[in-house]
Amino acid sequence: MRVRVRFFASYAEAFGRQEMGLDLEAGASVADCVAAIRADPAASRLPPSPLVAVNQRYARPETPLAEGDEVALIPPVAGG
Amino acid sequence: MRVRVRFFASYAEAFGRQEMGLDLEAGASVADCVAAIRADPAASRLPPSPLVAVNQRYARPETPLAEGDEVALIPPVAGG
Amino acid sequence: MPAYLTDRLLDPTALVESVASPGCGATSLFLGTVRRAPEDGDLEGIEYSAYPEMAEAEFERIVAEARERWPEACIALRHRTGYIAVGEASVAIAVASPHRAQAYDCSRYLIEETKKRVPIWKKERFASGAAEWVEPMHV
Amino acid sequence: MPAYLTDRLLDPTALVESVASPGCGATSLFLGTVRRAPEDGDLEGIEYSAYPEMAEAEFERIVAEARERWPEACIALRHRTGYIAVGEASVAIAVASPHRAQAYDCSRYLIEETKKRVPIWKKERFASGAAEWVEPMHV
Repeated sequence: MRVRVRFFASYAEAFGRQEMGLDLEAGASVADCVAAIRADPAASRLPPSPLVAVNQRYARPETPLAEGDEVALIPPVAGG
Repeated sequence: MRVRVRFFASYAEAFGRQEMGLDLEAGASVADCVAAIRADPAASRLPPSPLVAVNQRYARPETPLAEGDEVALIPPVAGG
Repeated sequence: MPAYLTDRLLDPTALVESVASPGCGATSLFLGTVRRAPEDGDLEGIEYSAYPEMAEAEFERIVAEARERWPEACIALRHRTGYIAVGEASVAIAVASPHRAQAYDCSRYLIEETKKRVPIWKKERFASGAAEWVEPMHV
Repeated sequence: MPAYLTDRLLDPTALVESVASPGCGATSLFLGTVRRAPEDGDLEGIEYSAYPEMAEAEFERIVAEARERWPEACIALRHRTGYIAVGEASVAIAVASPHRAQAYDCSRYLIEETKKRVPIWKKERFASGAAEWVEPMHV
């Protein structure tokens, strides 16, 4: 299945892009998706357990993904 | 000695005036002053221990007064 | 003067600007407005009166206490007197400080002490022509 | 909509008016402004960026939680994005409620949750041309 991965702020700078498509095995979890993203050398910028949102909502590492999901890597937030 | 007594809000309405002069014995306290004010029939409107300010500051019943002091009877405050 | 009585409309933006400075990252503005609750019937507004000399002296004491507890806070406090219609503000308190906890806590302190201590009184005015002194319970 | 992102200047008076109603006697307005502390050197401003779809979804969730805790509160929340100069407001939260405790507590809840959860990021811009991401400690 294919998911859309989005990068923001310092992560977008580190990865040199704002999004990418990623092919994962059926039944893959958020943790599997993050592991796949780590194949990119730019991923050294990521903390051990980056915050992840799936479809605009914070998700846990074990959350299962579905075809077409939007997976966002969320740098430490600093609003306000 | 003579003090100036001031009335405000509901007390001013009850006493029908905003101030009066009052002669007290030397060494009189706030409590003595309130007792003297109670000679006025309108004083039935006063609670048992009305709030009193002397020279724009809250004062206790035992506070001694001096010639020329401004003694104010303060109805329950309701600012804000 | 950081705190005083006024007979003018209170202006939120002007008050916020009056306490701003580059070192302050948080501003809290509190507005107390004349309210008509369902049980208030045809209340139209409130007439505020004060013992002005003492009210301003008490404001000064309250602001001095607040500054001792929150030395970095910039404070502006205004209390209207005279007739104030339902929906209009009777009191406005602006506090700016480097961080937000100070601004919230200092603002809360100022309004609580104002309500407890400052010699100001309210007379409710109703459309019927009736008028009633507000007698708080915390006597 | 009670809460959204905007690239416009935040207007305190307009925000306060947007939550007013005759039954509300208390309004709390919180403004978070871009601050230059002594240790910030020649900081000129901050560039705010967001994950807009999620930021607005998260704002909606936060406002829904606040309404559950303070059902009588009227809420308006605005967060600016883009470049914001020192002294200008980045976030504004207005809460009106019948009584003041609700207004203060609800406002505080909204700003604390916003800072913890809403996907917004800051890049500091210095007069020297330098730029730095703000990395909060609560990762």
